[in-house]
Amino acid sequence: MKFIDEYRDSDRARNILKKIEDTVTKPWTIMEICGGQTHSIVRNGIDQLLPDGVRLIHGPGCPVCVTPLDILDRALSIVSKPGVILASFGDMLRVPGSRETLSVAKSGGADVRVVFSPLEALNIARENPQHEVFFLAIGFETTAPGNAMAIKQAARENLRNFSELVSQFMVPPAMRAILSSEKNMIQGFLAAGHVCTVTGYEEYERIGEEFHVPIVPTGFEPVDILSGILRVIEMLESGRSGVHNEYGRVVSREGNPVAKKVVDEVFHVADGHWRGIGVIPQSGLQLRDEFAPFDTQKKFNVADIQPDESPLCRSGDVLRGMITPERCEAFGKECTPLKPLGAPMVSAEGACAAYYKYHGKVL
Amino acid sequence: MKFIDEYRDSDRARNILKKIEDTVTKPWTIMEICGGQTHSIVRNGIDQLLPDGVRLIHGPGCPVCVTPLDILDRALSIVSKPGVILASFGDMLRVPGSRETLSVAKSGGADVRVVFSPLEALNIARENPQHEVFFLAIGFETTAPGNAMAIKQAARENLRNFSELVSQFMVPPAMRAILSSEKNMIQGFLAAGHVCTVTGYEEYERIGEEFHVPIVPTGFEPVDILSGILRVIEMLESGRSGVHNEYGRVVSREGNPVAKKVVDEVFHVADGHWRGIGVIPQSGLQLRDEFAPFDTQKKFNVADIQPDESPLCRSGDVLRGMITPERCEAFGKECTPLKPLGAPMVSAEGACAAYYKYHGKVL
Amino acid sequence: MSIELQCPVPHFNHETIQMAHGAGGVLSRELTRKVFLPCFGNSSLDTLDDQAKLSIGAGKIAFTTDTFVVSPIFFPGGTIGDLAVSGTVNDLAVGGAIPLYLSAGFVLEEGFPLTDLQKVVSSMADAADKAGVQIVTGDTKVVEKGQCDGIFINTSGIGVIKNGIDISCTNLKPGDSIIVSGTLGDHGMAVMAARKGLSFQSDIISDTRSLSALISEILDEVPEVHAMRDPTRGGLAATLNELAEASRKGIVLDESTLPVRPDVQGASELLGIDPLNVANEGKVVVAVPRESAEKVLRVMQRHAYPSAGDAAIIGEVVDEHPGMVIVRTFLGSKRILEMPLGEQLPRIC
Amino acid sequence: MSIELQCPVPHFNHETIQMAHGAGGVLSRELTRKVFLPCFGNSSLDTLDDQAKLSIGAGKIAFTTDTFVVSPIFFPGGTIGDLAVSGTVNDLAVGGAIPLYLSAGFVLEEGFPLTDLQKVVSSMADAADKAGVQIVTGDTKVVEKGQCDGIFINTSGIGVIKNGIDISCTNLKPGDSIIVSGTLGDHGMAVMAARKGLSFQSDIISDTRSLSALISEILDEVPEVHAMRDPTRGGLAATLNELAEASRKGIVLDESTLPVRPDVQGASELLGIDPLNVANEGKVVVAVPRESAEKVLRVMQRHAYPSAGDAAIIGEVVDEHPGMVIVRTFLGSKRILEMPLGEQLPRIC
Amino acid sequence: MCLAIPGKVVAISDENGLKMGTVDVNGSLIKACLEYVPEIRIGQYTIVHAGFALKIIDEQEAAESLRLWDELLRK
Amino acid sequence: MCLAIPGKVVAISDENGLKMGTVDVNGSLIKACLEYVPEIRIGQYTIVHAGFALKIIDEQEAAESLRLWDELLRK
Ligand code: SF4
Ligand code: SF4
Ligand SMILES: [Mg+2]
Ligand SMILES: [Mg+2]
Ligand SMILES: [Mg+2]
Ligand SMILES: [Mg+2]
Ligand SMILES: [Mg+2]
Ligand SMILES: [Mg+2]
Ligand SMILES: [Mg+2]
Ligand SMILES: [Mg+2]
Ligand SMILES: [Mg+2]
Ligand SMILES: [Mg+2]
Repeated sequence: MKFIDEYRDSDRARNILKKIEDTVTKPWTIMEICGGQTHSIVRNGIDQLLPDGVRLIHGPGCPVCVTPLDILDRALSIVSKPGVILASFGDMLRVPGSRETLSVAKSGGADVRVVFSPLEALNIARENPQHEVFFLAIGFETTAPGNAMAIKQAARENLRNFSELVSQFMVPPAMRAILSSEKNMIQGFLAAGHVCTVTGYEEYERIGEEFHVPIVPTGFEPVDILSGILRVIEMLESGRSGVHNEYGRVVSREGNPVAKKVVDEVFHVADGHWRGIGVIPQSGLQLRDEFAPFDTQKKFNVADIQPDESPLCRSGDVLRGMITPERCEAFGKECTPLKPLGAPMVSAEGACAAYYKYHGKVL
Repeated sequence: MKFIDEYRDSDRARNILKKIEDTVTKPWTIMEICGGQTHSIVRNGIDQLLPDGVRLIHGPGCPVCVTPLDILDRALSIVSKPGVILASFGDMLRVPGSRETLSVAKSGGADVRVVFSPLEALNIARENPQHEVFFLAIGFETTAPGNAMAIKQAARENLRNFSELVSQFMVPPAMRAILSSEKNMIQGFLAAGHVCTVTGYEEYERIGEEFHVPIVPTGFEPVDILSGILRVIEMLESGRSGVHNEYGRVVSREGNPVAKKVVDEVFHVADGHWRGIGVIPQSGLQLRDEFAPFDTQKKFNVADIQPDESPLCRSGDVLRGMITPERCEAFGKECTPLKPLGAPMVSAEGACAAYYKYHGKVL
Repeated sequence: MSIELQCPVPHFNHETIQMAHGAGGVLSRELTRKVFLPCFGNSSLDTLDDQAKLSIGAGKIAFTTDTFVVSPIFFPGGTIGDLAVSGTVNDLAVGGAIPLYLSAGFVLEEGFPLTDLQKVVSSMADAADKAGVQIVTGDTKVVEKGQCDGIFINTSGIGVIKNGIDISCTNLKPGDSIIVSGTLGDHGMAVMAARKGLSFQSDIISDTRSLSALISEILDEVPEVHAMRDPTRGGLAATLNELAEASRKGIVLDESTLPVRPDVQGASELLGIDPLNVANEGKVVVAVPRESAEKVLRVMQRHAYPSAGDAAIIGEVVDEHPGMVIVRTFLGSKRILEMPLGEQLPRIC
Repeated sequence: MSIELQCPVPHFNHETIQMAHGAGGVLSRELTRKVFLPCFGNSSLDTLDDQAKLSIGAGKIAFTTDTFVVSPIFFPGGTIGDLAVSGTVNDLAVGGAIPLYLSAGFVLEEGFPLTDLQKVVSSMADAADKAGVQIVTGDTKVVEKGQCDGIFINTSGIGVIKNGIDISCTNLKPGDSIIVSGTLGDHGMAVMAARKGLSFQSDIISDTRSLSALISEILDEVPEVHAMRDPTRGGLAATLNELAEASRKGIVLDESTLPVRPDVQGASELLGIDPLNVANEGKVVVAVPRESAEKVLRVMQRHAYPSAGDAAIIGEVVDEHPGMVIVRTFLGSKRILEMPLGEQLPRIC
Repeated sequence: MCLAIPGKVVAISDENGLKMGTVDVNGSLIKACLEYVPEIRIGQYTIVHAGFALKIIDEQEAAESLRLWDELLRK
Repeated sequence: MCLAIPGKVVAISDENGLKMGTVDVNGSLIKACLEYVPEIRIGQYTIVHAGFALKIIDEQEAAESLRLWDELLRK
């Protein structure tokens, strides 16, 4: 598969691993921001192959994990109304709300449809003019362009039965928050390749400079991740900070200006409430006022949302790299992939699920 | 079963049969008005047991058979609209409309519900406030009180999503029409017992006098029917006309005044279009103007109803006793209970279905 | 005294079936372990192989299938579960087979309550116990909300046919007496009364039960039985028409001998539905040479099932009018008992 | 030259299933006569008895059941009909049985087009022919609009097990090689691509097919096979986990040997779904002593089915980590291959 | 037309302002509107059609008429 | 987050006023919105995320970077 197989080449991967071993002289703690990278790391057992001193910490870049509980509870409350259809990416279906998941709500009769693209959600709205269709517009800078385009298009077509329940986050403020924490132990970052594809990495240069950390945008295949790790280690070993782009085939310094423009047309920056972590100033996106008719939150005034997070769940600490999942008391006991207490136990990218599947057993 | 078993007593029945044989001196042609009586006659083989000269002719008193095609087509057209529920007596489901039956429409997704009482249809309206519910209010003087009460109640509760598609007929005008026909051969009538329960029989006295025929209101059990036949024959043999009530346990001269009053409050007399027969002046009932909000015909303006009756079907002649079903060319060929061309082949009371099931075979 | 695991074991409160219960993964396995095995468990099923491996004596075997879609799933006198077991057991038994093994195939709608599933499964286990059969292989599918009506159950069954037994619906002989093992129409009327929306109610109890013991005793004492059938969907009318047609013989019934419970008769009058067209789920119609009819009747009457006392000889097989069933009315006239046309809808006229 | 009745015979234009087709009366009979008998007809079925009466050689028989609820019912490479036949045939064959007889239980939604039913039934007849089995007993239920998704089919099956064959998912032995008969995930991906609404398309063709001939040849040449299973729902991951667990052994897979079609791989990347969790309907996983593995592979490769050339030894059975399946990645690291959790939903992350 | 069944009133109630009753037909019970037989009492027989009681059955008349028939027929 | 897949654009169309394309991923086809890669041509590779093409893949850069890596590693 072009642009995939090359980066799953075992010779290349082994050579980079060898080079990492040769390069490392002391222990380093590196965070991969992105859940997709986490997934690739655990799936390919990359963490098992790194020199002992090199520690990978799973970052907060899992949209499923950080979507706040009140958004989910709101979605559940709205979809329970007659005549309402919720369209959602499949990832969200098993995420625990305060009382139930979307999947359980669906089994109870709620009209929940899995879509692959926000444009499919638009289609559902076109085909069901007598229904209210809302899309659970979650994600980071990668989903924002698509979610923005769906809104623009709905406005253009005056599709008044479509709206989005928006929960959009941005990575750089979270990186700053992590680096600003007193307990921070992250020394370098693998930046999320597809986020940078959209945004570019100028802001990352500022963070790298400000906090004196190396930041390496990279891809998701084993060779991408290994070369990213090697590059971070090289920079750490040589005391360099700032950005080194290892995903040049899609990431450029300026990103995708068309996409950035549309995102900016539709959304404005606001504080973001990250599930488990709390509010990070200026880390979220909200629909601009001129798109209010397409804002689910404004359309459906859902009072009485009292999100009820499990007191056991330490997902915030896990997502910020403060603890590894095993250190959560509920891990593997009250909380398993079958009955997750927190979102990180749900998604294939969630750090807790990844640990549950791949660690602490015979490996 | 009290008030049933007594009238299924074989000794009584045989004694009456004997008496009929003793009484008859010449051939007589008697019409049982009511489809329920037809059903009882063929089910119990009463026609097989009568003396050769006594001929029973099945009358037009089958509500399923006389409901006009355009009402059915209208019902089909309205129920095909989204958000509409049709409630109907089970009897109507297999009656052929121009293109399909209610049963086929239901299998295609139309929301058709079988009810046992018009009050059940009201209930459906109460339970589905976001749907329009209409009831197929068919029948003779027996169903009129129930259908009227449902309308009164809907008005009282201001249940604006309920309406009735009315097709109500009255028996006496049809009797007059039959008796007035040049080709008439009916010499006496068994009047419909339950119709007379409601209406009483004063009007029948007028008909009996005017046309010099004996008319005997009677019940539906074998002994009722046989005693009715005996009474008609006695009157014929002795040249008497007028009414002799053989169903005194429920029929009185004045009928049920409470029911008549409510029917009169809700409906007014109008011309009636009988399927297969045509218009009989002043033989139908329509909703009074003050109940217009509950009149399906006024609520749903269904244009373009072009009822398309099978040209083969001679149900009108059958219903007026002009021909027996076997004389229809389609009988048993194009028209069978499995694929009925006309309503009389559908209902258990329909003369054609009764003939198809019980006659012309080995008996 | 040892404590045995009871079926049903676990208690699901408000848990419901999820799509994942049918996806072949962890939840499918849980369902099998927590619901099916505790109730059905036996050495064939417990291996969880894709198929049961069974030892069956040589000779002929009988094989049958039925899917059960009854609504409501709980009704007076039974559940969809024991109906599914008895129905298939009976289809084996009426062929002269001794029922041995059943399969169970479930289709569940997501959202179906697990407590209801447990009730159904445990009623199946009870019914299987009573009928002396084992449920040895199974399957569960889960479909999305609105794609099935709660639960459908398919059971297929295997039984052995003893040497010398030759029973088939093609075997009617003129002179055979037609016997029915009890009152007619109980099951269908019980289910209709249990449905919401119809404004009628009754204490009618479904006759759902396994006929295997009764039939095996009949065959032991009267091996000369020609045909048997359980008059289920379409009732006695459908069954007798099928027998008449398959055997190319006529059947004459005597109306006055047809056993119908008074409340079933009442319901029939109310709904305008002929009890002869209404389903039974624990009755057998037997065709046997006239001289053995009384013997069959005695076996039935000796059995303690409800309405055993109503078992009756209701008619006979004739050479005339092949394929047709005629009823002699209480007045001595005749009418044809037709194959029913379709579903039984309550009528007003 | 004689003209034979072809299956399907009658042509229904716009006719659809009505409730009455399931009511046991005239229309039920018509459906049987016009649709089922012309396609399935055989001496056991033709009597229309409540059960098939079959002669089966002495010894062990295998018995299995499955209900098929696939949507859409027509997909590249198959229909719900041939899937229903092959699926049950395969569940018999993987137990070492020679499949002989099937039952067919239909649940139809009123309004279902009769032409579709005919297509389904005729594909069942074809598949049965190819697999050398007969459909000998059946049942049809019709449910109201909205109470089933068009058509569900249950098939149950019976086969005979030759003496000396002992195959079970509890039989894995350390040192056994694990062989898969071709590419993985074809069926599930073909069905997913055929679903409306997902904005993805492919030319992936379902591998739906009967394995009976292949397996019988394998067993003829390599009777020492320990275990076999068709990796259907839950895919290879579920099947291997079940085998490991039932046998209380470990399994180690070599990632680089797993055969996956390039377009299936592409679809997997697109949808974020692991092809090892995706259903196959014409593949068998065989556990056999290492020394016989190549022989099994040769039998597979000799068979002309699509992707026979992709049959491969993919792993081995070990004493370590009983109940667990481990994948050796292309980098030499290891990961656990988990029992899948539930349905496979397309994901964006 | 007009399948109407005799049964005994065993319960009377008010539903949405309508006089309703339960009518026992040989052990099977049917709900019927009693608005058209306002004077009916529990224990009396009525004739029910499509969910409405149309008339109280005149038990005396019934007995008398049967008696007359039987007499007549015995002659 | 952000499962995004490289594939080749094999068709371009207009749907409801949006530039849409079909992207071939190893023989499986996905519909993607091309509004964010307006200059893309058939035959070019792009990276698709949640139904949107996010960037044209720079094939030259990819080849060059792999070459550099391989060189570096060979040392
Ligand atoms: S293991 Fe479960 S409870 Fe603990 S942090 Fe992770 S998701 Fe939360
Ligand atoms: S037999 Fe059929 S076509 Fe002829 S009059 Fe009767 S209903 Fe009409
Ligand atoms: Mg059966
Ligand atoms: Mg059966
Ligand atoms: Mg199965
Ligand atoms: Mg009830
Ligand atoms: Mg049967
Ligand atoms: Mg199976
Ligand atoms: Mg199977
Ligand atoms: Mg059956
Ligand atoms: Mg598609
Ligand atoms: Mg299998």
